[in-house]
Amino acid sequence: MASHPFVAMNTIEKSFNGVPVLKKVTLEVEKGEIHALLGENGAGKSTLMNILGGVHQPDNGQIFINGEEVKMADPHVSQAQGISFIHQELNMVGDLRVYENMFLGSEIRNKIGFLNVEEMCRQTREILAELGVTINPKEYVRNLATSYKQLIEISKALLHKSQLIIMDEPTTSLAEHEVSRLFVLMKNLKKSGVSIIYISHKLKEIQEVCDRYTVLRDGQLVKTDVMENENLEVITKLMVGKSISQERYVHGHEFGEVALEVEGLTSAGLFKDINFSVRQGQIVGFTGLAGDGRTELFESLFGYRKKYSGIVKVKGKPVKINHPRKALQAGMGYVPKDRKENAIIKDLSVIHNMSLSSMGNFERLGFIQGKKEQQKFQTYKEALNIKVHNPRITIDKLSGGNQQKVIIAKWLEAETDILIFDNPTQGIDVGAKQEIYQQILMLAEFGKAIIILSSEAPEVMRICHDINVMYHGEITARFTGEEASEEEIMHYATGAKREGEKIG
Amino acid sequence: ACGSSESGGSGSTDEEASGDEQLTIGISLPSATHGWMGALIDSAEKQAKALKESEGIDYVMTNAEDPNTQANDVDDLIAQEVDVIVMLPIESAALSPVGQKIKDAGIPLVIVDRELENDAATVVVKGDNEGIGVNAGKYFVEQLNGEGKIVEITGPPSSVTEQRGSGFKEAVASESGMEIIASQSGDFSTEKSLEVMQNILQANPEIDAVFTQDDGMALGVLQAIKEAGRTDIQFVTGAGGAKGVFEDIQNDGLMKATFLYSPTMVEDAVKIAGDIAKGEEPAEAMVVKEATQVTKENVDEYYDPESKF
Amino acid sequence: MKSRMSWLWSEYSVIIAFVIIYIGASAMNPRFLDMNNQLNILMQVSIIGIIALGMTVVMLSGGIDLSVGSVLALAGVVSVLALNASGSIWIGVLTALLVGSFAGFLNGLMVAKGRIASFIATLGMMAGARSIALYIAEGGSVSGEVSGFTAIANSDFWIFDFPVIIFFVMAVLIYVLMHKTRFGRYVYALGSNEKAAMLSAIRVDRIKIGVYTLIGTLVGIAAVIETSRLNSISSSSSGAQYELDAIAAVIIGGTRMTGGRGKIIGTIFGILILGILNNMMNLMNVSPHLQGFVKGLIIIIAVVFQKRE
Amino acid sequence: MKSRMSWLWSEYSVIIAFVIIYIGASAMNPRFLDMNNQLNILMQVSIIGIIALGMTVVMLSGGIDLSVGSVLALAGVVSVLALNASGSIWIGVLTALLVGSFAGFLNGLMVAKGRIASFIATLGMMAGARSIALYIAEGGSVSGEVSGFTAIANSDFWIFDFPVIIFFVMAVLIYVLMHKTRFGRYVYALGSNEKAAMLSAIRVDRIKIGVYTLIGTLVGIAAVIETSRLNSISSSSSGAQYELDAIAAVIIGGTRMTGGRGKIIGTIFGILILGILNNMMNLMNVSPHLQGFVKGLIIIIAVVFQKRE
Ligand SMILES: Nc1ncnc2c1ncn2[C@@H]1O[C@H](COP(=O)(O)OP(=O)(O)OP(=O)(O)O)[C@@H](O)[C@H]1O
Ligand SMILES: Nc1ncnc2c1ncn2[C@@H]1O[C@H](COP(=O)(O)OP(=O)(O)OP(=O)(O)O)[C@@H](O)[C@H]1O
Ligand SMILES: [Mg+2]
Ligand SMILES: [Mg+2]
Repeated sequence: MASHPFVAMNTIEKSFNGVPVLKKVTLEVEKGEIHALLGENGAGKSTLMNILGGVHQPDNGQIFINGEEVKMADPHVSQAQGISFIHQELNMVGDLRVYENMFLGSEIRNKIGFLNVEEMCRQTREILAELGVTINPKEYVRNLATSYKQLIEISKALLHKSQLIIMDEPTTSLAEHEVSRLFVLMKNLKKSGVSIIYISHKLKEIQEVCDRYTVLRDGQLVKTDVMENENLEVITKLMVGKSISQERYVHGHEFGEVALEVEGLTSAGLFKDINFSVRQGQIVGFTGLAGDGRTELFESLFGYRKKYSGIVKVKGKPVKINHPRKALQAGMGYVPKDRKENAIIKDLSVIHNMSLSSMGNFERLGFIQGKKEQQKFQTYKEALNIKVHNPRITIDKLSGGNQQKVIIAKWLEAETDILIFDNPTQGIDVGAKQEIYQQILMLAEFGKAIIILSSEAPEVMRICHDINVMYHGEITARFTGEEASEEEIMHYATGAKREGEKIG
Repeated sequence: ACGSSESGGSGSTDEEASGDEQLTIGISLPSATHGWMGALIDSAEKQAKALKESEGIDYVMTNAEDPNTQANDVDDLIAQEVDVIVMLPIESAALSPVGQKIKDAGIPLVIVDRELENDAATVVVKGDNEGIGVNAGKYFVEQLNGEGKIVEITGPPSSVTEQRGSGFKEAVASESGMEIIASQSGDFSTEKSLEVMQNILQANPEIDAVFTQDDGMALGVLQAIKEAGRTDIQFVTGAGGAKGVFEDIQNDGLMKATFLYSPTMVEDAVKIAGDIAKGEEPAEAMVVKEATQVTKENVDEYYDPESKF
Repeated sequence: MKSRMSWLWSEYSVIIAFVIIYIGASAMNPRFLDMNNQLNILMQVSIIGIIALGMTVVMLSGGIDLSVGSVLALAGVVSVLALNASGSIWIGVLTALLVGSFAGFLNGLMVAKGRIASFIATLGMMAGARSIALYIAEGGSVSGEVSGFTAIANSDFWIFDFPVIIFFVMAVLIYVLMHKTRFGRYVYALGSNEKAAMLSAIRVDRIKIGVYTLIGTLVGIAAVIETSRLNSISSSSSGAQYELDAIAAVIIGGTRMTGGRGKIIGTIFGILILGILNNMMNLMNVSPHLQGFVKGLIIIIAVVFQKRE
Repeated sequence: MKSRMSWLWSEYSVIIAFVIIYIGASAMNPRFLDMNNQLNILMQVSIIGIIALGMTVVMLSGGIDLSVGSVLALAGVVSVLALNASGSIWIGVLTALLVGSFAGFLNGLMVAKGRIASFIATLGMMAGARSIALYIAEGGSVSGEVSGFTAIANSDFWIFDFPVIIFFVMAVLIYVLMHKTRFGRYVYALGSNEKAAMLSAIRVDRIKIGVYTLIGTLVGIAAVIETSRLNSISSSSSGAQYELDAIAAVIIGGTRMTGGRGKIIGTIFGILILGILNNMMNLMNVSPHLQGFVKGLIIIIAVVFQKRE
């Protein structure tokens, strides 16, 4: 073919603070194709896309659009070239309304230059309907669940009528049905000639929608090929250098005493009459759709939210938890979701993030022992395979997956008997995911009680002994890990079925 | 009392106005940003309280940071239909139209400290800012025999500072041997003056005398000289009439003279206002508090151990 | 109904605080409700009110402007000089606007291009503008010499003073700007999440420069009113601490310190609360030394009443 | 090597700015390098320096404290009264510390439990504390009557004045507190991401209260030094605008306005830069009218030099 690819990035090089992140990477995307960009956490995917989107400048290399060289000096230039970018980190303006976010930077105005609110709302409603979402366009974004924010980010990119859409992990907090709607949309876009670069750690998705793929490893191009007939095992191996099993992990082993017992927990408008218990060594999952209230439930249990009623017993003793500190003292740890907002302290170093919840372990006579912190971090670095050159840099310099591992290390260090993980593998590559699962299993074998919240049914099916399904703030079904099927879970999660008597 | 006021009982339900005539003095002063003003405000309030007890004359007192706020305060006083207003204008020029407004409202006006540019005032009770500078200048020429290196510590930029400074400069300029080698602001603050004087001492190995525009600042200057152990400086003068300065003069300290500018001048103004409120004609339209030179000879006449200033 | 109330409360708690204070003031002093007094209050808040409108925009964008008082003094001084030199009122007014907006523009440049924290950039401007004003006016005040200039601030329109009308018109203009144009939208976006705004291809720098230029222009307008009201402006005291009153009004009005959230309407009620407080303290004759205490306390109570996040 | 330099630059650009200013000052005035002058500068910055240490902690936690100057005046006034009443120096000192830390504790309560923006809470405290100080001292100043009290600030240790030693000791203590104890770690965490800090089981409220109580205590210490230095404190002018100098020092020192990032070392150099500036302007006899301009300009230049994010 004589014609040029729509986008060509040639021998792109980039380093941060002297550390090379991209080494002569080349990427070509044809018109009307969906191109998967794959790689471990920290492989350089987002960085490559940030260069294409004008957020970062490459140290070396060129970018061609339709065969013409373009210098992506800032996001403005990139957008003018017909490129939309859905960033990995959500970039919503919380204090603006949905439609205001949607049209931010490209408002529709009437003849005298005033904003045309009605028209913008209409178009917002339209585009959201295509994704199967009904949100009031005038709702403030800060009041929405993360999944909605992500859908709005996607819609915003769709609105621009771009020729290329970069989607950097767009589905991390989407539920199954939302993802499938998105895929339908992507396929339609493809038909109308729009190209998409798709980054995700969910390989099943990749196989479903992508035409070609490119794998990066440690900033180097490993392979570019067509997706068709390619085996997932092979791709995984390209990414992480070893094969990963997709089997169910959890084995039955003896559970200990009841570690956490919850009776009749209710909070107006968020959840009601929640009953469950977790034994030592048991892994209990909670799943459901966005807005089912499971996050609020466990934020309340952990003392972050104070307005709730009901009985909470830890090891049989009733406890009154009204602050996370009390929860920690009672023996609970909590790895929250949305790590950027809730978990990482971006101005603290990696080591200091690790030690934050258990300073007592590192103190002597009231003073912090820096050496001890460092040694301890070294053990976690090896145990959890945390990729970081220098643990004294601030945590925001790490890739998302590695940040998550540091947060897990933080709670391991706190040595609580009960550990709650909310979306623990959000945005984490398959290799790291497996490592995290193994850690969780090991913790269970040590006798810790584990609770996992996830909107991905397959995830809870793989690692949980027991699975609770939530719908509108209530537990509507309870399965054992073996008997659960994705289909069944979906029925309960969407409210199509409920199992009142079994839950009590 | 308020004979010219025609709005006697204009539907207002004010019980004081409807009953037997309650006399009220309105007082509008700057806010207490330095010692002298703090003392003045206090004197005014004490005098007003005394009048309230002895004569049953009520008072309303306001403080402002800037001319516009003071204009607002005066508006409030006029709206309250006070019988007489005592005002210390933050800036003469700016408050002159305000004075006119008071006059137009038919309210007698007693001005303290700084004159207005028009004839709105019924009575003026003022110190002599320019006199402070002139008298100090004369004193310097006399003591130094027309020759010497002088340091000036001024107040923060304002018309008071301007007047005291220009009076001093004029008087000193009469002798060609007199030289002002440094002129820095001590912000009417003891601590700031201490610091500024330390630095000036550093820059100038030879100083004959120091003129300060305020007694509070003079105390800081004394401390700086003491700490530096300098012996070349023959004397320091102040202005105002603060207790601490009088004591230093009495004890033969470095402080040799100060020039009266007492915050108690406001007491006279309030008393006069009380008389006007009662319907008496003021005895004189202009009461000038001389910038009397206080030295070792006459300090005991003015020293008051109970003074707050 | 209940949710209606709670919405009203969360969005407009400052109005409720205002109503409570208003009722309290009426109960405490019958003179408060006097029509004249009410009009006085409006007049008194108009200058700071105009500045507070601009401050709202700046604070919504996530910044702060400490230089407003000093810039007001500088714009006033320069414009009076231009007025006297040219004899033309228009030139005087235009000069004030130009000086104000140029100072604002410089602030904007420092914040947007120099990446200096707005607190420090405008602190520098605060010191610098005051300094230049003092230098030009030699520390004193300057007075207008062109008849007719005082008419700007001292005329009425029906029962309202002209400054009140200007304040009202400005409030409407800024309201429209913030809620009906994309400039306003971008200011909110920038204050709420600067990175997201930038990634939406908004030219964040221009918006910032615009915001500071806007407040500078409003300060220029305020300078015209202030100068014309008293036909003079003081280089040392005019505008002193206006920034604190303006910021207090904005925060009482419910705007978040860090930007992104807040309303013009809130600020208007915030400034009215401050105006009523000052007025009441003058009416009630609170001891001058204690006025700061009372004012501080009520501001804090008004803020506590507001919705917490 | 190159990366070493750029690291130094990014972490310690304030030190480089300091060195440049220091060299510039030496070149402009030979007296600057005089040992006495150097010691003077240290002495002059010690009071604001102690306050700036506390301000660094407050600003690292994401807050601000505008009340430091007023609380200093209040603590000074009350402690002198206690000193005179009891005749015991220890009781005087203890009173200052107690008043300071109690005022700080109240600030902390308002910010942590009342959820009031620190700007407004401490603005209220600023008005309130000044007000009470003026009320207690009746607008004037109060002087110590116990011999030996002045020794606190006026003794030396080797070549260093005692206040300089106190400043140094405090700097080391605060450094250790911020970098070697969990309190410090929590302050950084809180300033960087309050929600994440809370979800890490940190008692955010207590840390906030602690932070404001700490700065209050430091202000109490500063009050002792200030009062002891001149054996008196003025309820009206002492501590005026200290907050601006302290905040300027912190920001020049590279601490981020929104918290989470910054260093004690930076603040120390920030305060030294300010001290050198004031010293140089006095040494060079810069017109008081222009000092604000020069100071504002150099602060802005020093900040521009810093690393941008
Ligand atoms: N602004 C930055 N400063 C310094 N280092 C950075 C910066 N951004 C990214 N890096 C580093 O570059 C490498 C690549 O990061 P990048 O975000 O591109 O990874 P990724 O492939 O998108 O990973 P993930 O799947 O976790 O999103 C990582 O080691 C990261 O630490
Ligand atoms: N601060 C808030 N104010 C008002 N409503 C909120 C707030 N936070 C969450 N909600 C609402 O509560 C509901 C639950 O949201 P949440 O984010 O907890 O869902 P979730 O179960 O964790 O789902 P997922 O993790 O899949 O996004 C949503 O309807 C959301 O809009
Ligand atoms: Mg990425
Ligand atoms: Mg990721």
